[in-house]
Amino acid sequence: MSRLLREHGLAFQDALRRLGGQFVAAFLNLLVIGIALSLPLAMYVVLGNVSDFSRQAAAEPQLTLFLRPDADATVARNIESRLKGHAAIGRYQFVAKAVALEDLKKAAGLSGIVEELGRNPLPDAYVVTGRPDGAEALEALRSEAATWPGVDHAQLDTLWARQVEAVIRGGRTVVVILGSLLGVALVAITFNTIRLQILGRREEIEVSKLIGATNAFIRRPFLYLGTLQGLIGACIAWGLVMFAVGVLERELGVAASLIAQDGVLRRLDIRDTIALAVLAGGLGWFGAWLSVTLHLRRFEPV
Amino acid sequence: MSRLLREHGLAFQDALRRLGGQFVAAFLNLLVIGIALSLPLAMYVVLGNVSDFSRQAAAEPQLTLFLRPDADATVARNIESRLKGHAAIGRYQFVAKAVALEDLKKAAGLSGIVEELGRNPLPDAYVVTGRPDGAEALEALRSEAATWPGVDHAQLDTLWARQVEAVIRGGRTVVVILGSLLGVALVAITFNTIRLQILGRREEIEVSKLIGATNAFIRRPFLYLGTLQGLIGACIAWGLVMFAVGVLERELGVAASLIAQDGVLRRLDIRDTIALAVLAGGLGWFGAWLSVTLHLRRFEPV
Amino acid sequence: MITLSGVTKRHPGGQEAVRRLDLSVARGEFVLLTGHSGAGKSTVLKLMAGIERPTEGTVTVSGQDLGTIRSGALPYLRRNLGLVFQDHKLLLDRSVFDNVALPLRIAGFPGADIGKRVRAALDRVGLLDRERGDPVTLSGGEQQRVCIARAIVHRPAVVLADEPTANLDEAYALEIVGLFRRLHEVGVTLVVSTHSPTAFGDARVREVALRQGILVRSGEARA
Amino acid sequence: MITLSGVTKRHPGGQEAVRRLDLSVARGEFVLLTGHSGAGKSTVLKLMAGIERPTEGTVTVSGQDLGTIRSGALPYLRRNLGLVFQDHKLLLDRSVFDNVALPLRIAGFPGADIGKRVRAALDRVGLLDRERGDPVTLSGGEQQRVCIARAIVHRPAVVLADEPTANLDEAYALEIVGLFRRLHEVGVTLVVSTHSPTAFGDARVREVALRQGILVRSGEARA
Ligand SMILES: Nc1ncnc2c1ncn2[C@@H]1O[C@H](COP(=O)(O)OP(=O)(O)OP(=O)(O)O)[C@@H](O)[C@H]1O
Ligand SMILES: Nc1ncnc2c1ncn2[C@@H]1O[C@H](COP(=O)(O)OP(=O)(O)OP(=O)(O)O)[C@@H](O)[C@H]1O
Ligand SMILES: [Mg+2]
Ligand SMILES: [Mg+2]
Repeated sequence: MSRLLREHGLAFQDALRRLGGQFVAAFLNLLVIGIALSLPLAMYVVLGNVSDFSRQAAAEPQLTLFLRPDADATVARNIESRLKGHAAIGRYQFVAKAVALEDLKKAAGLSGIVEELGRNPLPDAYVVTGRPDGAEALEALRSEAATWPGVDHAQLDTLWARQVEAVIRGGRTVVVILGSLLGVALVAITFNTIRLQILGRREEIEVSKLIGATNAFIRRPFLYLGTLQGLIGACIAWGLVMFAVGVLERELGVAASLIAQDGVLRRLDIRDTIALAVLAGGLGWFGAWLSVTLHLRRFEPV
Repeated sequence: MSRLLREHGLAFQDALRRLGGQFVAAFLNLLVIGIALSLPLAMYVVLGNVSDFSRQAAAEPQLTLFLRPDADATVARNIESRLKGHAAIGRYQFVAKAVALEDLKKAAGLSGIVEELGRNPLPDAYVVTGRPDGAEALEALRSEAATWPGVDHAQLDTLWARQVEAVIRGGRTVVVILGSLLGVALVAITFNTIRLQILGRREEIEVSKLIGATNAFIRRPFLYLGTLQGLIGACIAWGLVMFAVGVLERELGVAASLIAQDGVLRRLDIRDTIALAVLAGGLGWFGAWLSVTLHLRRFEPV
Repeated sequence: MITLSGVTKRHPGGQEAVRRLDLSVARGEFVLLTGHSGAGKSTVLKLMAGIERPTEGTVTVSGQDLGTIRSGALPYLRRNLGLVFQDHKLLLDRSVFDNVALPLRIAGFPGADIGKRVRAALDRVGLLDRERGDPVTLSGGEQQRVCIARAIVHRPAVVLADEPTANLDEAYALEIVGLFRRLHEVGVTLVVSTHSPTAFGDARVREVALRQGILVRSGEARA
Repeated sequence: MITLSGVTKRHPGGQEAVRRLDLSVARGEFVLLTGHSGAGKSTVLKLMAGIERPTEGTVTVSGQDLGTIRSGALPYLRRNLGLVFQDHKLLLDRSVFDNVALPLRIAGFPGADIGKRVRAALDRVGLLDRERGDPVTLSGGEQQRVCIARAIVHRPAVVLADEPTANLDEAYALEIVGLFRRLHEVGVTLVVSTHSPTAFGDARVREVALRQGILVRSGEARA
């Protein structure tokens, strides 16, 4: 047991020495891995912010039920109870005609007009917000609600909702494509690095095998090296993304508060960070394993 | 002359052989370069599309001049002539009160109200669109126009315009950061590849120098290799981006026509393609040159 | 200890480096392999170390048939061998000390032991003062002696040495021969190839001569 | 042709490989460098080829002082040398043919010439049938002969050979000596190190003996 520990310790030291020994090259390599990782990570963060935004804004389609001018409180209560039980609904809000008029007054250039109206021509209304991605359910609710007593007409802002959904779906597709591409890139970079390390240590591997080294002994430092590369790359990516979000937030200024209500963009939390480390370390290990397995065959049967 | 040509030909063949000889590794390497290049390229294309969109939509801030209800054609003509000479203006449009009423009727849930109005309470208006990025000039125009005879009040949608501008500026910052990072990554990848090639061919370089090879002779295949890698990487990036734009366009569906008026997203044209090839080839050459220059020193004074 | 029976080694190119060879080396024997350049001396040594596999016939070392041995067991068998390669196979990117320490590190010796044993081995080949040096800073003959030190540092039961004196002048060659004799005296089995057998001439050494892969002369076994 | 005057080579480690050496090799001479292992033979040859630079003193080849030569001119000077290295320095990732062709490719010979010359050189060392082979498939002695072929393929005016017969049995060593004699007869200048000078013993050869970096004996110049 203690001997196995010692051998792992030595292999780990060997991997570290190898990283440190060729400092410039190792640094460049880690930079490339870090950049490769930072891109889907950045996309992930951006998408997180956008979907926060869209969830609170447009991705939730809205249905407005305009009540008949003659609708009284009983009718309103009746409609309200129907809405309460409905699965498609995220939340709803009653907008009294007086409130609607105030809103209209605030709208651009209409204050004069409203005053000229003399009386309030607007109806009471219910504004219903659907669940995210619940556009179809809301569509069904529209047809249903149009027949409810007291409802004048029901208006759905479907097209806009669908478009925003499509944009987000497109964004997800891009993240999936990008993530896969860069996952492949990470494995490829590790594979190549380890391959070239193996070629550069051809003689050492050959001689070691000739004088009694087991395959596990030869493999070990390379696997540590691959994993380490992935992990350090992940650290770099983490730093780059955190930095970029900071820069972006500052650049956006006021606009940032459009996206996030308090003007603070979403960052990577502890769970994201752990997932990133596990993924990057794992991919690095995998690239190294693939490389070692494929290339050590060449040294058979020696 | 013919001998120099022959030597260049041989060096080029050598570079090709080296790429082809280690097919899997070379392929992975090129894939990584391609992916690295495709990202700022994709951002470039996305920004191109977004700025098309923003140019035609929101990045051009709008100023609305509402005329007094009593304004007649003379007053309107007077205002129009003032607008014509103004530098801040991209274009302007006269919206007659009748047209504005029709628009209002079409707006959500207001048709009933408009009919109840009996008469048209809306004023005539001029809608002025500023030049792109000309928000400040338009702001100045607002203060000025508010004092013109016949103008009731002038309303500027500045905040929104500024926010969109900030978003676009943020996007440009991201592209610059990303482009620089990935330019560095490309140089780093080439540097490393060539470095490892040099290490893998240590003996060959050493022996060649010992039996009379000049530095230029030794350098040449590596420079070709770096340039070739950059160029092939550029081809891969080009293909990836064209493919991704296609996928995105299909995914976006209706929404694509929100961004591009005809529903066809902007792609890479011939000038973009040439610029990409020159840049990628150049960066590849530079990475190789750096690597060769730094690492061949080790072989001195042998 | 080592038995080759009916061994033929044919290379992909069609060359027969060794042809129907029967040879048996007893425990504690000192065998000298001689023959012209290309006679098959190195091939015989590689067959004994499991570096080459015979095209026909069987090779047995310490009772284990190298043709059927589990590939996981081969490393442990090799740790009982000490190999001197004709082309040295020193690692140029590490010090003389680390080169000689390699078999000990691979076998998992603890750090304290390693230093002592490496210095003892370097002392036996007269290179103790060069332990911190780089192999490239050594002359051809010095490199060869480092290679010999690496082969004996872990006190193997069997030493297989391929032309260990090729780069040495007569005085050094005699020293190495003396070293091999002392190993022989403490019971180590030795198989050594050479193209200058006179330096080894001794009653306790058995000479095996090859010509074009065929055994042409074999002294009597003397354990 | 080659002149060393007052040459000392001290290595960073503090070793003096060569001490205040005066040696002059005339055009067309055949000089044999002898001495024990570590005497400085390889160092002298490396100094002559500009591979090592002297700590003190000057080395002149074909009238050019290697201490002050433009680094751009050194490659062209080297194309007139044929070098046999003690550690062979064959490229293991290409065929025997390509190894021998290397000096011609570097000097920019046209393709048609290369084939003819390479085959002629391989023929002279008796390895014409192995031209498609890999250096690793060759025995130690065969590799050494490939190295000699590479050194003479471009018909250099000077051949510097470091222990070219170390891995060869007597018969082959004599063949190589014969080859060097024929080169000598057509006017090539030769400097050859060896630890078995008897094989070269000949009236036309001048022996230069080193001991611990110091010239201890130098035959008379015989052009
Ligand atoms: N992998 C191989 N492929 C083809 N031929 C080979 C291979 N290995 C060895 N040979 C040939 O087999 C023959 C015997 O080689 P070996 O190395 O055993 O000779 P040797 O007796 O050690 O010679 P030397 O004294 O020159 O080292 C040689 O002709 C060699 O070229
Ligand atoms: N780069 C170096 N650094 C330190 N010492 C060196 C270096 N190169 C050579 N030496 C030492 O200089 C001495 C002479 O070396 P050289 O290679 O010239 O000997 P040699 O006569 O060729 O010996 P051999 O017959 O063993 O090849 C040796 O002791 C060697 O260890
Ligand atoms: Mg041999
Ligand atoms: Mg020497």
